[in-house]
Amino acid sequence: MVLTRQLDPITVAPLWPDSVSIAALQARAMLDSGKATEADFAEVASRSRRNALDNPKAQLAWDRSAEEVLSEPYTVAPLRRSDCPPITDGAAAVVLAAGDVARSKVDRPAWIRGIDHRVEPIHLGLRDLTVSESTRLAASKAGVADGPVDVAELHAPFSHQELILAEALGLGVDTRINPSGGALAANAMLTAGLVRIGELADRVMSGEARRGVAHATSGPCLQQNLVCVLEGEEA
Amino acid sequence: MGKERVAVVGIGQTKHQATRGDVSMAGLVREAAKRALDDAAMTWADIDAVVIGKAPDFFEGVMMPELFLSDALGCTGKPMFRVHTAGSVGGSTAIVAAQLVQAGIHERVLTVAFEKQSESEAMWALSLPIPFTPPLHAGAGGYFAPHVRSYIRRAKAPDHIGMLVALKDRQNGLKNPYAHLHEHDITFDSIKDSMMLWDPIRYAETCPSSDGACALVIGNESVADAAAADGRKPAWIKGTAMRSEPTLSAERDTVIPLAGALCAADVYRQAGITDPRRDVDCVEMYVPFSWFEPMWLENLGFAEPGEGWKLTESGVTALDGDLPVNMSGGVLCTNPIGASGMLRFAEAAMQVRGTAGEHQVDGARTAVGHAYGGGSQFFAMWVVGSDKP
Amino acid sequence: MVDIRLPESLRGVEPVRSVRTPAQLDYEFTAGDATSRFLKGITEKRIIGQRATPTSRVYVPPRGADPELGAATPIEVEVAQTGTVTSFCVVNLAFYGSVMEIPYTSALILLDGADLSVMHLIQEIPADQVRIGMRVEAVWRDDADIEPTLESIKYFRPNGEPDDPNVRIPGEGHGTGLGSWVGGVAPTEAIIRNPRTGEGGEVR
Amino acid sequence: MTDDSTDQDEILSAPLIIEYPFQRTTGPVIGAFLTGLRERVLVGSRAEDGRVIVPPAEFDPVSGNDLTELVEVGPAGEVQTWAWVTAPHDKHPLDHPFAWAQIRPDGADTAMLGAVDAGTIEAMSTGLRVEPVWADERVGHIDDITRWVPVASGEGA
Repeated sequence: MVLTRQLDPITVAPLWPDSVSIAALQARAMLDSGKATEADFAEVASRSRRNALDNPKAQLAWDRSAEEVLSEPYTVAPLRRSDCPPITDGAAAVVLAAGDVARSKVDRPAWIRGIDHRVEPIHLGLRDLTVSESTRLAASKAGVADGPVDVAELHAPFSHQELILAEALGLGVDTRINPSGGALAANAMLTAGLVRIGELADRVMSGEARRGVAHATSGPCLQQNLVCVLEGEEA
Repeated sequence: MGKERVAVVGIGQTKHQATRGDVSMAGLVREAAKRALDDAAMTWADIDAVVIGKAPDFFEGVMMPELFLSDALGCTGKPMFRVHTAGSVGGSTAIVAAQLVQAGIHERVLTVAFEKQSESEAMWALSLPIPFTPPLHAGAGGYFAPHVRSYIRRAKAPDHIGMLVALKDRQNGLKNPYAHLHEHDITFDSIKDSMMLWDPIRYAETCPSSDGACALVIGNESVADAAAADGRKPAWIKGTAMRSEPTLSAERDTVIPLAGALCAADVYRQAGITDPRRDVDCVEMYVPFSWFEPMWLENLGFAEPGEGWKLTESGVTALDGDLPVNMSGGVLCTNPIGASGMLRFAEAAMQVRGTAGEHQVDGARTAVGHAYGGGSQFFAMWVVGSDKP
Repeated sequence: MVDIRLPESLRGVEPVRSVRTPAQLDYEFTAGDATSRFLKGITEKRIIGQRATPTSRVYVPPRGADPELGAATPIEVEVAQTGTVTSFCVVNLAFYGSVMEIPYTSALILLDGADLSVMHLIQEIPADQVRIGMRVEAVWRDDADIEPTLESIKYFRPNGEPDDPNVRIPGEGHGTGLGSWVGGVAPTEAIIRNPRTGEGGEVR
Repeated sequence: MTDDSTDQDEILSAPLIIEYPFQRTTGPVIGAFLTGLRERVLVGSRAEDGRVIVPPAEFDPVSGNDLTELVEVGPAGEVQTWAWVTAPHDKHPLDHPFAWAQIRPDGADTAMLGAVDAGTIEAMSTGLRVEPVWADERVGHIDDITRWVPVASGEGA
């Protein structure tokens, strides 16, 4: 209910629309547009929690099929419980360093090759909820398309939002999305975006990924979005 | 890494009042932003990014208000950031905006800070009933009054210093058309006779609660050069610094906070100031309770420890003094909390641009803007000058 | 103010200029480990602080960390129930949500054995006679009313001891409370130093 | 944090309820929208590209300029997207299952949020025509619309 307080204080917030309901409006718009089905949402939910089994810091991890997810009752239709993030206590910290300092601290720094942050109107009526224009713009400024994306860590608190973001970022089938489980596995809201950057950086620093993209969001239905491209150096 | 030269090329503020009943929160913020754009001869489309500052969200009860204000500030499709460092936020916000230009990321950044205190009441928000804790804090005054008492004792300052500051700032405020308080009939005696709210702080020695906003347009060197060529003088930013310290530290000096002194030392080093008392022409500092003028004069190096009140008493800090302080009337005349720090930074810039009107200090070439926040735990300062660094 | 063109149906009617949008939010406040331990001591009428090392500063109430050292404070130390007023203010202002009768004296009290003052009430003495340096003692609620809250100490009162003329005003004369500028010396060489990072100048 | 042996049960917690009245000034544009609600009229603002935005935007979402022309829309409209709430929260406007919906009033180009009292999820659909139910006593507040209901077929078209 606290999140209702970030909506328009006069024309929307006094109605107390909760954050799941607001997200569900976006999910319905996705279904109506023909861009996705409830089964697609369930696939995201299933894969994310399965990926989270390998993430010791995840809050919610399990191995259930998309069919099992689809058999759940709606929480706020068309969203089911598994389409929604857990409520999480958590914190994250990232240390940044430049040039030689970074090289002196780690064998394979995760270099920030591009980072950008864009916002859209808060009023849902002013946006096409099935796309994320600000993510697309930020991705273009950050140079996501300048090279292959091995891994994407996307801050998509609701399953349908991953589909919107993947499209806005231009991700193809070669990109592994949310190997950590993403925000569906743990969503300490205002730090979940930083967690995405940290998760990606870990994979780049370990050599598991050569180049990847991390994303963070804020506001109702992906109002504001940050895109960060990280890249490792070949030895 | 080299920094780009940057300057303030547009300044705007609202008429500040207890209640701006004529405008919405968004309308208030825009009033300042539009004036800054007009001053910079720019439109919304010219701006690359927007940096918004305000104090706690509880004050207006809108969580992350930057999200709903993004429409009002022409942010669609642009980078928009929010900064929050309690009462110093207006200063910190301007510094973040300046750094986006200094780093070469953007050419023109609009920065806006505001508070619409009439929508709620800050004193309530600052005195939340925290479980397990006695409800002793009667707002900010109850927190700061013991520190003021410590200062008075340590500096052996006479009682009337606080009243002198209040009188000076209120009289300066009469020259500032945007100021909230215009107390034409204020006298030393009326201050002395005002109610002792948080002994040793009298009512007339405290700041008002204001609705208001302030905005700056910060541009890179070519933007500033173009403004200068067009007859609109830029205020060159010669140094910016922020420091913080823990509120509850046994090592802490609440009268002369270390973070404030380090912040000042850093910003003077950047600006090439070796003797602030000599090298600075005027100072706009964050004085919400009158006694903070002598305290900050010491903290920022304009006076030795224990000597700050003597500058006040001898008239050095008067508008026609040797080191004018709070030419605009300061926080004591106008306090839209989130904007209060930026108003200090803006006044410093106006002074070196020569656009401060009736409260202009003749020939001001180097000015300091200062803000602090929280329990004196956040500090932000900048030095601006009329000459290109 | 901008000129607004209204539709026919709204011309000539009294415009709405303000609106009340009340909000209530329910939180569960968690005290955390350090505060919970402290309050457990309070239920036994003991005041227990914490410190990081056997010689470092004693924090009362503890927050679980020493902010200067950046270290956890695992060592518990019981401090005295007497202390010295380091500063105070007399509140003459009623404010929303307060149950306090005005005027009241809210003081920073440095308990004997502690290094950080706590804020609490001073009573059993007229407000205008409270002094920096005054020695005070805790007055507890009746045993039956003791709860895990600092309010179980009703207030502090003078304990009859002579004032401490050397009372250490917070920060003064120890730690970093060195003041800042020394006459005529460039501020970049000022005698200020951060004990943890070494930032600043040399100790005088 | 200080000692791993700390019993989690000994960590104290207590309710913290924060409640404020928040008296907001509306400015002329949002004020006109609320005035309209009081008068049982919906108004939007006309953007520079001709679109009618409801609730009215004070500023053009593209150019950022002031918007000053207010026009009457609806009040009936069409559901653009919706979400079915099976278990309403006590702060929600209705105490039984209902739909949140983005509703585009006739004559408007954007949608506004409302609670649709449709009875069952089966009665909801994108494109459903709905109309506001006005409160008996209206003060100029978004709650002056108590809920939206489906327009009976043959009406309101």
